[in-house]
Amino acid sequence: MAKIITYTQAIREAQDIEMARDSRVFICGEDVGVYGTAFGQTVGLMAKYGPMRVLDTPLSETAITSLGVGAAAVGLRPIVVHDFMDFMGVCMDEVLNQASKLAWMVGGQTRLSMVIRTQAGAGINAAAQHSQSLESFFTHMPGMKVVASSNPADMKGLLESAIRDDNPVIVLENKTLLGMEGEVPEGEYLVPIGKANIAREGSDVTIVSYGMMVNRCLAAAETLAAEGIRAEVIDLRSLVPLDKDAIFESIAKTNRLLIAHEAIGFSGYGAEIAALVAEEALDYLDAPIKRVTAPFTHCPFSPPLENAFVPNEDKIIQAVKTLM
Amino acid sequence: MAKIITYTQAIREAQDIEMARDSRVFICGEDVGVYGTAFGQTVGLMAKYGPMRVLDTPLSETAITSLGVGAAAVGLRPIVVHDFMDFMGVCMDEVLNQASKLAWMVGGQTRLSMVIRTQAGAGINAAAQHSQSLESFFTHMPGMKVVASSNPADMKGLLESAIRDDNPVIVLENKTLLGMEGEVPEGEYLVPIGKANIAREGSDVTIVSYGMMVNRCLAAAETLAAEGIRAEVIDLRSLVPLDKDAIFESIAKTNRLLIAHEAIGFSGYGAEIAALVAEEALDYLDAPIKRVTAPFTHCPFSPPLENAFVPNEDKIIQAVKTLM
Amino acid sequence: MKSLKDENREEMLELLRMMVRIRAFEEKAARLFLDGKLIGFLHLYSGEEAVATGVCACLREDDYITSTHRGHGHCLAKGADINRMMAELYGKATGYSKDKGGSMHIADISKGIIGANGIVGAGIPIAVGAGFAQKYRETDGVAVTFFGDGASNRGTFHEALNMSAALNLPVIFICENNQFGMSTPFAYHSKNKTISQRAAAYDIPGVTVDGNDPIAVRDAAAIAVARARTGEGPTLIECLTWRHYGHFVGDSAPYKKPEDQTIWREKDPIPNFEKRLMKEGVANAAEIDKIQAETEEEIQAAVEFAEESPYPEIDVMFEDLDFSPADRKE
Amino acid sequence: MKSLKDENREEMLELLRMMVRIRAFEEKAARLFLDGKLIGFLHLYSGEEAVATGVCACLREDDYITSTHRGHGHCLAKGADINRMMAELYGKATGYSKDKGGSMHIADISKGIIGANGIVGAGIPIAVGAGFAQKYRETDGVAVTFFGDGASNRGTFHEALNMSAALNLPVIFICENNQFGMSTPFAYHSKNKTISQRAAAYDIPGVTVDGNDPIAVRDAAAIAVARARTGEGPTLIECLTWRHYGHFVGDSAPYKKPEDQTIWREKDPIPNFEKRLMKEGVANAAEIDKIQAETEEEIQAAVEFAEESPYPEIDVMFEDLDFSPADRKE
Ligand SMILES: Cc1ncc(C[n+]2csc(CCOP(=O)(O)OP(=O)(O)O)c2C)c(N)n1
Ligand SMILES: Cc1ncc(C[n+]2csc(CCOP(=O)(O)OP(=O)(O)O)c2C)c(N)n1
Ligand SMILES: [Mg+2]
Ligand SMILES: [Mg+2]
Repeated sequence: MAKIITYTQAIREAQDIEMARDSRVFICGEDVGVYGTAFGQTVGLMAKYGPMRVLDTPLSETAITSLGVGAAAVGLRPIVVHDFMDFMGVCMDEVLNQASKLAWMVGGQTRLSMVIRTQAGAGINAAAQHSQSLESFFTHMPGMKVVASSNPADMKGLLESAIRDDNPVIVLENKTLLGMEGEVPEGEYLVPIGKANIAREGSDVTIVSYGMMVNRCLAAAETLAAEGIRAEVIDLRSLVPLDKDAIFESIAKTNRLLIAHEAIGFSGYGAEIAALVAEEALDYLDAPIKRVTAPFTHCPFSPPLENAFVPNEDKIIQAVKTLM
Repeated sequence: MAKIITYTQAIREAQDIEMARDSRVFICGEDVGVYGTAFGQTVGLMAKYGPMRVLDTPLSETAITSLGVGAAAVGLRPIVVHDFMDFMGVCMDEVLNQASKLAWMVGGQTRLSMVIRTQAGAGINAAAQHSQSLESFFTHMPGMKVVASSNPADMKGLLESAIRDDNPVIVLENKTLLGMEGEVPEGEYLVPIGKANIAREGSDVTIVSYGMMVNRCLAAAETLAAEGIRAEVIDLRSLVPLDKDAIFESIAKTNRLLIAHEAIGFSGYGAEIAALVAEEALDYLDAPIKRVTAPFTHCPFSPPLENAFVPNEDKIIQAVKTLM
Repeated sequence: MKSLKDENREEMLELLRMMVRIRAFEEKAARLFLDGKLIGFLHLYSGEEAVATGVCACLREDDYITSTHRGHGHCLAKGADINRMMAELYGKATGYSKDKGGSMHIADISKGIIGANGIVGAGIPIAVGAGFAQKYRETDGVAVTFFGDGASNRGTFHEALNMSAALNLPVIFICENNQFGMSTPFAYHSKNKTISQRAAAYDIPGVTVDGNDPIAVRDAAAIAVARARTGEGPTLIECLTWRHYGHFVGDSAPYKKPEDQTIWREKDPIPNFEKRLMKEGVANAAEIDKIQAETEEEIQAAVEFAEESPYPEIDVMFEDLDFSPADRKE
Repeated sequence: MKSLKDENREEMLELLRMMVRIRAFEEKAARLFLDGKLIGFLHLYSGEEAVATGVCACLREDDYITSTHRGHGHCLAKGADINRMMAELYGKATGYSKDKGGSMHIADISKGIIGANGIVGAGIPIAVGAGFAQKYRETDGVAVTFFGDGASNRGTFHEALNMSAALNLPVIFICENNQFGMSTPFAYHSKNKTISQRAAAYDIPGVTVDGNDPIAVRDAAAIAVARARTGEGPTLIECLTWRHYGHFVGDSAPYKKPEDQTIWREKDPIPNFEKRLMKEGVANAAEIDKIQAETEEEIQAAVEFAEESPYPEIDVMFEDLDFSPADRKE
């Protein structure tokens, strides 16, 4: 059974189901309880599970993340919420040196089952400190998993899997997808972490993407199809671990690769994909690899500038054409 | 005129010269003054310049970095010291959202001339939280420059250039190079930021590296030469801005590319180099791109494990051979 | 409440004018947002005007301030140009940042405004750097940082207060305790009854004042500024206040109790100060009306300026990322 | 100094034994380092033994602690196995972490030791999480965090104290004020005269005790632990102490004044406690010698254990990075 709900509702539902299922699961963060956060992903959960399991905290990201680390180290399963990914600079040590390393540093005496839910992306005129896509940082931290969803169903399934995972997992939400509606299976629903989704099949070019940008890639693929170019769109869903095989199999068929993401290109996550292909699957390629990303600058406030900053269908289409 | 000094002395000398030259330059950080830091890079400078210009601070990386940001925003030229790069998680917001963005966010009303000196690298049995090479994070921050030196002369020249630069610059030192001796020009000495150095010429394969690893690449190149493989070794020196042309010119000649760095490979800086080549210079390549990096795990304490973790000459040599 | 008898009449009218200007700016911004003319996040300062006004009345142009996400009031009070500020909200090229920044990043370096900040608490230690620069240059200038009750629980607060105390820097910490960090009440997020009591942790003076009384704020700030100018180090001032609206335009603030809202609306700094000026014979109704009217004109002019200004060229987003050494002012 | 008359004799001897054990471990580690048998960073706890010993005397196995870069004493006092600890320093497979961690990362989760930490101040808020877990599970367990005077200036200190106070968590903050953060004297890095006075910033109890007196430490900890167990929330305890050596083995500590070093050496917690035990008739010289001798044997055995242990297999570095859901203990 499935029903149509929004991305935000999918997030809420995944947490609800997992909290009902496992009493060790709790949510903590600023304004997650009474308010349900400014974007509504936890609305109603405090009323249902009480103030310990949906814990409003002081404005202290460092301590919030550490609260997650300490509670996870002794067996609870926290969902730590940082509204905007941009704020995670203030608790980077807790992610980099504590959460991602603790289980390993103690030789596996404990596990660190902790989810960090946070929002990436531009597009709401929130300017340079509220619009970043910083996922590549977290993909450079062994021990940390990173997932991103392009639609409500995957959001629910990935988040439930992340909550059940015995490792720390960063779950990226996209600000501009919060209101997106889609069919979502009812009840427990797990999307495996580490498995990409072929969002659209095609034989002429492979487009690898994740998160919000997948939808722009799909739209671009639709337009390209009208012009006779059949693009295969791979929605990675999981950045770490990465489903390399899905990419390699696709380019074995298409011989062309475009990588699209909202983050800045330079040292962005797309660089790793390109590097892996250049190392392990270069022979498949009949054309250079292309990246469509935000340019190497900060996200500007002014609407026309922000529009130019965030990659769009046009840029994807143009880039694909240079590959053909 | 040149003399033989150590990497550590080169760091000290660069600061000394620039502080003598420009009264706006000051150093701040933990134990930089009375103690001259645990590694000695600032020994004697407080005695010479006094406690305001060589400022011992409380153990507060966040405030130290912000002190740099605030002072730079109003026209001073701070050199902020964080002994180990691993600690910079605790002041990541100050680097990511303040230092790298401030001049841009205010439309260029001010500049942020600030140097952050910090040590990267493993090899001293300091374990997972004191051995990281996190440079890729900083190369994903527009507005921030990043330089790394493989020898005392470049260290001096890059650091002096960084201090004179009108942008924030992260200057990476390598723990295991601190005692390295080398010929260093006397007096003011500037190595331009953004210009790679061809550390060894060769025609069969291009090895791109930076920092400590350059020396291992040079040693590997020596061994390879004995076997008839002439490797060209490029010491990037500047990670941002990157001297792409130097790389492209070299591979136009060698048609083979190996990238070597101490950082973890996945989403490491080498990925960006590989991606750029795969995008812009793929035609030059006659073989896949290879990366020699630390594996995707944390730096272990136990000596045999740490030895296996840090890439060495053998691995470089083996990797080059797979390309031939 | 202190009598105004001994106060300078011009200064009193200027205090009022500044509060009225800030209020008018905010109310106009809210209206423009609701009309779909402004976008993004707008955190309004309505209700808190006495704080910025009272503090900045003690500052000179060569003093520095750092601000917050709720920064319009601080910027206006420290002398920022109202036209350029309005243009900034509109996303126009004539804004302070060529319009790369927007509401949360307004700065005017020439006026000592190092900037609003989208990261809560980030501005606090940046002011330590600005204060350090004053001491480094042996000026008698100071640095002031504004921040909220929520921000007082960030690590930056602690590191900044300790560092300023230990290094004896001319920094003044102005905590705007408006009772909430977003939806979270002060009494929930802090066990301490006052924020000023945290000053004792660093052996520096701490005081709590009525943040809706511009005179009380100014008096406390004047003492702190005098101490800082004469090398006596930092002070923490907590100003009790209230934001009239939600956290941002669009937040209906369901977490606020209606009775509190009523109580605090009665403490609105502007009508109260106006009444006081009239009661104590400092100003009459006509003079006050004139200030209101003049301010309305200013705001109207600012809106026109902004509306008529062009959007920035796209390439502006690549400017100010790399200053070549040749540009350097020696 | 409190009389020992009413104390339990066995407990007193155990306090002494633990202090002696820690000292012996540290002195041996230093020797082994100088002999080239150990490598890496070794931050010794010699001189500070009374703190960990006194605090952990109040704890149960199901209480949690977080520790620091200077963590050997905390781990031993909380019940870690001396053999496995020594093996950890040696880099051997029988160490606590299969030897991936080393001195700065010793942990024994089964004993409630969540771990030493190489990032100064990082353990403080992690203890908040452990304390939260106790409350979440409705146990009467507590969480204790040890940290230095230097660490008391990190933002984590502030966020952790505030959060524990606001959420009323069973967390006890033990500040080991050994007068220096690396080379930087307390009087330089903090203006406040005590660290315990910072408790008032959060409306929680704060106390300063003689950190070289295990009884004084134990008494203060006992009160704090009792409060925490009964839901009365956190406490901050500052223990004044001194590290005998440099910051790490290899640091000659030129920044310490010789006269201070002399004064503090006289306050060495171990000989003083031994004298006190004898003077008050709790133990005689022979009993004390026996403890020393037994400890020497333990240490010798630990060294042998470590030396005879193999190095880990290289592939161990890839273990414990990804626990598949199938492994999960439900
Ligand atoms: C580090 C960080 N955490 C969270 C946020 C989201 N946020 C913006 S304002 C705010 C509340 C701030 O409260 P306070 O400091 O009291 O200032 P006020 O809004 O009341 O003026 C929050 C949680 C942020 N911008 N930065
Ligand atoms: C965040 C961070 N900053 C700096 C360091 C380097 N460092 C290690 S221990 C230390 C001094 C710590 O002083 P204190 O907290 O008083 O503990 P003590 O060493 O005196 O026991 C410093 C600066 C670090 N490991 N982590
Ligand atoms: Mg507030
Ligand atoms: Mg100390």
